[in-house]
Amino acid sequence: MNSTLTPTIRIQAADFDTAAEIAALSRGRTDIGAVVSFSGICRGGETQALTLEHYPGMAEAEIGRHAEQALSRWPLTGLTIIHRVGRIVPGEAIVLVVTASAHRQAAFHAAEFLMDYLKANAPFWKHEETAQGTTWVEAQERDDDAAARWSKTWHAP
Amino acid sequence: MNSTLTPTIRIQAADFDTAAEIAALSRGRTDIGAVVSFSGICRGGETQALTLEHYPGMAEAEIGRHAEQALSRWPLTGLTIIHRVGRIVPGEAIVLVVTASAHRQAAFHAAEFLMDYLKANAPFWKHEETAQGTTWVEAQERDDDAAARWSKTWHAP
Amino acid sequence: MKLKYFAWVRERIGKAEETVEPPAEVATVADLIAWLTQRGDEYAHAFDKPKVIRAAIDHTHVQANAAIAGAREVAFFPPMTGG
Amino acid sequence: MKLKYFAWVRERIGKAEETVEPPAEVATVADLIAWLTQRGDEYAHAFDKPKVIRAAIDHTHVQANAAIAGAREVAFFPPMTGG
Repeated sequence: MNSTLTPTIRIQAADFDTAAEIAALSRGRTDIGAVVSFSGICRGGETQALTLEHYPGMAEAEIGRHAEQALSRWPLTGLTIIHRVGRIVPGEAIVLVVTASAHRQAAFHAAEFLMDYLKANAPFWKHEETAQGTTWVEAQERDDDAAARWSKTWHAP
Repeated sequence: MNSTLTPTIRIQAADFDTAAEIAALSRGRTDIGAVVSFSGICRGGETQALTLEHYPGMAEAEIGRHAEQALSRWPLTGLTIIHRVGRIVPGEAIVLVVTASAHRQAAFHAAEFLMDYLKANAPFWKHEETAQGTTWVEAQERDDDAAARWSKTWHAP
Repeated sequence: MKLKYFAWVRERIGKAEETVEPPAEVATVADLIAWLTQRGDEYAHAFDKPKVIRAAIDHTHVQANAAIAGAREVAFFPPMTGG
Repeated sequence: MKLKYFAWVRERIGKAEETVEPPAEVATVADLIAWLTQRGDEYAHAFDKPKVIRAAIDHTHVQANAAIAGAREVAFFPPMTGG
């Protein structure tokens, strides 16, 4: 249904400009009624830095598959997904999802679906630096649960 | 639970800078894990322009009440709501909601709740200009339904 | 008591606000609509589908059976279309 | 067949990738894990809780009972923590 829309997907070490990405998706368009952006940000507290490792090739493929699912499920007019890798300090963004649609609920639900799926399925791993040393961040079971709730109501066409 | 957080609420004729509003909510903070923004944009097609009328005093009060509900229901660390009034042309933003939280689902759900409530309850009315003349935009029953679904699971403390 | 009108309710009545002193038997918002409807064609036109009309007392949404006693400002308007 | 390891699986095994030629009776991902475990303490350590380990064949998530016949690249890693 949105087979003509090519999502923007980037995996990069460099920080990104959330505002520019939102603007790029909506600039000069008059068919967009709603733009939703999600920014995942590195929190501080115990964490001094995170280093993100990824599986090159599979990460792009997995995000691409989720993007195609979102496009087949909701009538999106724009989709951008950016995931950073490498060392990230508190306050910096880790991930960005921007969805555009004629309708607000499509934009909201597609963004939430993509974040739940990326958390549970995209091959990235966080290594955390604290004052006590470094450790691999453990996966949260609730992330699997969050991703699973979408499949209850959806079946591939 | 968030009684110390004062949301930013503005009703204004002037356009706003989505990027600056997002940045203002997260700049210099390291306790924010997720920022969700929703921009409602004037669509084109038949529409040549929208003029938004509002009920001064009640609009601020109603948005303020919804903001307090959102703050009591989700652990937000930041909240901005901007609603424009006056004449708006296709491609321009009408409304902006930005939510920040330690957790992504809180940020998503609070933003979606606020948009559903604003659509159904905030005293704003859209007057539409088309090539055929001008007319008041009719309310969509689905907007009432969208707002009602939140009250099924929520009871005031 | 101040009355305020918005959107096409305002257009049909031909004014944005006015001050009225309804008689004591006008107790509810529904009574007030019925009383206003008697005042002229413009009101009858504005309130010809009373179920569509939304009301607020002192900046808070109310139902048609809400009492108007003590109200400083009652507003009438169509369903909201903001957001 | 190329094997790839990520995060603490990579750290425990001490390498990011290698090329292996398992015998024909190694048919599934679970077989492959069992076969690797015999190769040394570093593999036994990496796979000491096999239920925790996730696997992918040619960039697609698979279950432990997936057949590895024809696979160009099999990857092992802990549960993902991106996003």
